[in-house]
Amino acid sequence: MDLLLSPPILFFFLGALATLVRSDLEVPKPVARLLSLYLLMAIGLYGGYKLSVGGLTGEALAVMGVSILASFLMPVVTYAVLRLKLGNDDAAAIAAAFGSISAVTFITAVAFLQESGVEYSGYMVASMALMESPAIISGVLLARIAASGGKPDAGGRLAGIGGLDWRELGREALLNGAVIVLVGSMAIGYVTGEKGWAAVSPLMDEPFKGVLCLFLLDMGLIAAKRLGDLKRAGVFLLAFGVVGAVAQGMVGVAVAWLLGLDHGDALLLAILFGSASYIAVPAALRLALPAANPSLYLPLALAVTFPFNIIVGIPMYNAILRAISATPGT
Amino acid sequence: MDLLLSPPILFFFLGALATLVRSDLEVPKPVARLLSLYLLMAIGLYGGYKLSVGGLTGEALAVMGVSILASFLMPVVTYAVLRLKLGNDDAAAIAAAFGSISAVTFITAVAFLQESGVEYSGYMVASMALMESPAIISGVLLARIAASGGKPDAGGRLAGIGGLDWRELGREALLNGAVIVLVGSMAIGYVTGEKGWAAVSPLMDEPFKGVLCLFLLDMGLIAAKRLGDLKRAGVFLLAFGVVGAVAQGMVGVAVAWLLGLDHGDALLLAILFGSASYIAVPAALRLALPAANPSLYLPLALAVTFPFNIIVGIPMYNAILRAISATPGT
Amino acid sequence: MDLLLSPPILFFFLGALATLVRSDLEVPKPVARLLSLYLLMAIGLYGGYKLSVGGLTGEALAVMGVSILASFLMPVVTYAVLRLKLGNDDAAAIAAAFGSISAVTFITAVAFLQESGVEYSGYMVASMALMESPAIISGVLLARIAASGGKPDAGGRLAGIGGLDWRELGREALLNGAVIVLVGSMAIGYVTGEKGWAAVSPLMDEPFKGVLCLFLLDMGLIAAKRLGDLKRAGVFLLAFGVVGAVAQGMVGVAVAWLLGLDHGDALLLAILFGSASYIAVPAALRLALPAANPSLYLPLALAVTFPFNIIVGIPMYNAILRAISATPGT
Amino acid sequence: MRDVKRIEIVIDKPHEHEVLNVLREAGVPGLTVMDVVSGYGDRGARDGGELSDAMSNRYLLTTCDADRLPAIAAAIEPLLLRYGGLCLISDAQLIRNT
Amino acid sequence: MRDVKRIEIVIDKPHEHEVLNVLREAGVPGLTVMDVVSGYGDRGARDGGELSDAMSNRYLLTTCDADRLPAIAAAIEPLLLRYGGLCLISDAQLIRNT
Amino acid sequence: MRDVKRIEIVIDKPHEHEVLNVLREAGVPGLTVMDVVSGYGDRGARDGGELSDAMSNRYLLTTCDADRLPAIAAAIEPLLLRYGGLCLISDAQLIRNT
Ligand SMILES: Nc1ncnc2c1ncn2[C@@H]1O[C@H](COP(=O)(O)O)[C@@H](O)[C@H]1O
Ligand SMILES: Nc1ncnc2c1ncn2[C@@H]1O[C@H](COP(=O)(O)O)[C@@H](O)[C@H]1O
Ligand SMILES: Nc1ncnc2c1ncn2[C@@H]1O[C@H](COP(=O)(O)O)[C@@H](O)[C@H]1O
Ligand code: NA
Ligand code: NA
Ligand code: NA
Repeated sequence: MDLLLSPPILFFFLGALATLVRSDLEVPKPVARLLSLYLLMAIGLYGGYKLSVGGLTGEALAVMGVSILASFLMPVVTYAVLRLKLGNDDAAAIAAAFGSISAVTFITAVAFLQESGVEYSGYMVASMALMESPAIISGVLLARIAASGGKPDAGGRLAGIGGLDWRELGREALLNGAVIVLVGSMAIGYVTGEKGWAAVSPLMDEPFKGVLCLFLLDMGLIAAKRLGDLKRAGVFLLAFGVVGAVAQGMVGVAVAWLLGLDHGDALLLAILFGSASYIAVPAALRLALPAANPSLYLPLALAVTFPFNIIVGIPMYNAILRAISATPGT
Repeated sequence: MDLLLSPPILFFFLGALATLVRSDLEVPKPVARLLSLYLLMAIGLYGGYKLSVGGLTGEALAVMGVSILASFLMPVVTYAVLRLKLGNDDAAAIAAAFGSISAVTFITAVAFLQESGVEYSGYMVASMALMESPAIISGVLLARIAASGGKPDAGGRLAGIGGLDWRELGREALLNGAVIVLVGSMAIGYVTGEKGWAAVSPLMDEPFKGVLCLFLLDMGLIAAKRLGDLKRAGVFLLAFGVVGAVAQGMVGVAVAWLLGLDHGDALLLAILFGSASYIAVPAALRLALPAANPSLYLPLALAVTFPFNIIVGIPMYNAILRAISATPGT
Repeated sequence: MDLLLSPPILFFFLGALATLVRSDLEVPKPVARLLSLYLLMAIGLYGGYKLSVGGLTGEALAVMGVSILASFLMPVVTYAVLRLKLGNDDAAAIAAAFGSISAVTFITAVAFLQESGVEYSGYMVASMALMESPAIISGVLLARIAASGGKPDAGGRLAGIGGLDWRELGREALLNGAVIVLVGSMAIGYVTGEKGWAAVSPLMDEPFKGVLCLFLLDMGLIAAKRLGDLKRAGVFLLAFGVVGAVAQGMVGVAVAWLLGLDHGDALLLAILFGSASYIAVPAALRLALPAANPSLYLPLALAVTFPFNIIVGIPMYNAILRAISATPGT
Repeated sequence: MRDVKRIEIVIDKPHEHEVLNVLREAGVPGLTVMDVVSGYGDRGARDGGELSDAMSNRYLLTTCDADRLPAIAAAIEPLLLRYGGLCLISDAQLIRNT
Repeated sequence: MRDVKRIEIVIDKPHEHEVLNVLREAGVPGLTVMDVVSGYGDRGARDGGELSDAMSNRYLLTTCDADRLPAIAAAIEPLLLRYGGLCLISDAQLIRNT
Repeated sequence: MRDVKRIEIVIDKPHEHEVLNVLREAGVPGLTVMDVVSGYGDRGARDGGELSDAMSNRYLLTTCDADRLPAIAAAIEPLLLRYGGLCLISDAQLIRNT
């Protein structure tokens, strides 16, 4: 309940309300861009700084490795499920969005942890950064292989990947602006360590939650505007936006349990697994999977899964993880 | 004199100067929008937080009630005065702008109080929020009733209000972006209280005066640009921009005295009564009173009354209120 | 090495990298404008405040006087050198850009000093402000005089300056937005002193380095985009962008030594002399020297001299000045 | 390539919504909205909407088949009469995916 | 004044790059790019790119001589077929410094 | 509906002021200014004005009656010759409140 009554979430509701009552309130595009740039830089710098303090331990490397793997493999399963009702490209695109992560959801979870006074590790930010891109590549490969009917192509290589421009795909998946800023800021935070963080924290740390309020106000405005698109999505897809997300989130809970992660890290892993990208992945997919309909995967991630996660998901995973860790014998 | 030498006011002068010497200095529109969004959120959150601490006392409710009433009734008087020289719609529109409030003027007065170390109550922010809209409704009703010649219409209802789309008028008056942000932020500040304020104050409190500098720089640029429009306004209207404003401000002084308000609250009430809206009300009036000429009411509020208030009005009401409270027997 | 590993410089590299790998990362124009407005206001306010504390000493006046002179005279020499290879207008324009200063380079040097714990004087900011414009006037006069072939005109006045619209030239050189904000903020910082600075420093002081990170990220994006323009510039001009800048910077070192400036002030003087304007001067030259090709002077200052200065120049002048002051007998 | 009528409209931003509704009802096949920095006309100067949308304009671009033009023009005209603004119609050829 | 063809294109921002390349290769003498606030067409609504460019448009304006039009139209058409968007061609007269 | 000439101009932002003055003196009945994100022409690439207006463009749209066109074109041409930029003229029909 604490989270629901925190300013960022309430500003999200305010934004959504403003759209629903058809207010003329709007956050200009360049401001939205500035706010998301700020949030990515801030979380990246902080994650890098914490990593520089905590070091690349075995646990860190394990979590980061598992995260990459999950981003790459989860789409295979969700694709299979989505193909029950959707065309090839749309299924692959949605699978990619859900295999990847939502940085804003992650950041909201971080704010939740901070308010609860719970610590988390720098490598969780690294895991977030590492999970952005593999799902894109995975989704594109799935779409390609399926389109080719699974038959190996002339060169004898794996089906459908013959003509693939790997270089271009890599560029679209890895060099997206959001990925660059996040990874770059983490690297800078790591390299400049304690001293660097001290220099930038008056901008990047203290005002963080206030900026999140501004950004979630805008997210509310935008997400509510996309609700209309969902009419065409159908009940199956809407259900997937919640059930599919939770299923992935529970995989995250399980993985966190297996790895013996602390509560904060476990919650963040659940949120990474269970969140879907509506910024970086759609931008990349327009190029990498032009035949997929952005009016499906974008509103689903933005107007269903994102609100679900920040309103229900975060406290839910929190409660589940608390319950698990309270169970004797774990 | 203190106020005149404070950075925000000096930046207003700098902006006006830049326009007058035809410098190419400009603050891009999205930045102006961000700054005013920030100021509304900041003052709203702070007001809500203070209200959550101070509680809804009898005094609070009295001031808020009187404020709503004043916003609704003052336009009736000013409309009558303005009709001496102006057409129906223009008189109603100007009456509405002056019955409503200028949030930036209020915020400048708040900064003045802070510098003087004088306290003020959270319910003054609530009063500001409550005064934005009634004047709009009042102005529209005045224009309607007058246009119908005061004759009751077919349905026997009050003259001219027969065909009125109340729902639409309510929407335009109450759901304006500025109103939504202000009221919403107040509600959020109220609900999240001490803890919420602690989370957002590094963005919403400390940098506040600096942001006000940036915004007033832009207000100077913009207000000076509107000076040209005033040529067509004529001496009567220019005089009204000052004399009418002061008259309303003195009503505020009187009401504050009757209610026995503390110095800070009294000053803010005078400024609320004596200021005129150039953001929320014009935006609403373009829809609610499309026949009124925005090139009259907007420049008057923006380029006459606003500069007058922040340069002369605030210190003047301050001095008057000090003199009154120094008078023996009060 | 310290500077290279500071967050602002690393964000410059990140931005340049993003452009070079053709990422879609971009900082919207209004945001770039806001950031540079902020930086100018912040450095201006701080300089003015420090000046109000330190007072206009003889040393202050001497440095300021020499700075104006340098801005006016250095272009005469560089113009002569540039004429070896360039046309009249282009030589004059580049001479003007290099005679003037780069505020962002200065600010980066200030951040470098702060990190090293070295003090600097408020009048160095004044010197920066004073150096912006004279070079523009100097460049225009050079172009005019040369174009007229050095022959005195009808009125017997100095060659080529006969038909000159001094008023217009003064306006273009002195009333440029960047100059207005810098000079105005300095004046406001000076007038409001200690109290004014206390009011604005939560915005203008503490977050400063963080904002510089954001701005240098964008500078990296933009500078790298301009690299293409340099192909047409030729080796002579590229060399001038470094060698000419260093030559001017060494003049600054010499002047600082002659005036016996402290280390911090000496470094800033070297950077002022050795940096070239890519914001204020180009904006003014498009009007004052329309025949000069902006695709030469702008990329040279932006994509050659600026990166050189923040990466190599600042630490280099720092080392030279340390070496000089360590020399016995000085 | 197909002959169409190119329609561009400048309208006060507060009334953009109404024009969009009218055009949508008139069945234009698509629409592009752009920002206006400033402008002037019979009703004086317009700004870029720095403080509010009250004095700012929007630019709309749309197309229609020649035979639909009279209906669309008739639908827009009353709005222009009431609110001011501008509507320019010209001939163009369309390349589209349909 | 010289008769030219005026070409305006609305294309999804992610594909702007490709259209620019095609136009450049087709040898258009110059080009102007403007921002699109919103729009809709066959493929639904487009936004102003608040979160990412994924659903936002760009507006391109260029010109060519009448005899170059067929080649340019042929170069653009496949892109519009693949990605959606709009291309309008009209007659204009050009005043230029050349 | 009335036949008019539609005039659109792309000019370096630093010189926008002069063009506006010329047009105003030439008596155009109204004008709409829009932002340019980027562009290129004979004088190389233009940007969106991130750092300063030095290398950025503006887009102006105006109209005039056919008989006023020669005077207006003559007034604009010298500016385009001096500063570069583009002026396109086409035929259009105007719907207005006047
Ligand atoms: N002749 C014109 N050419 C271009 N734009 C115009 C013209 N007339 C009006 N406008 C635009 O339409 C807006 C409203 O025009 P008006 O209703 O005449 O004040 C102006 O602010 C301009 O942006
Ligand atoms: N008839 C039209 N008139 C103006 N703009 C259009 C038109 N059709 C499409 N557009 C623009 O082109 C974009 C893509 O169109 P579409 O591919 O049909 O979805 C839309 O979002 C509009 O901005
Ligand atoms: N043929 C053209 N079509 C569209 N825009 C053009 C054209 N030529 C020039 N422009 C625009 O006008 C600006 C100046 O052109 P120029 O003077 O040729 O460099 C360019 O940056 C473009 O924005
Ligand atoms: Na995920
Ligand atoms: Na009032
Ligand atoms: Na210099």
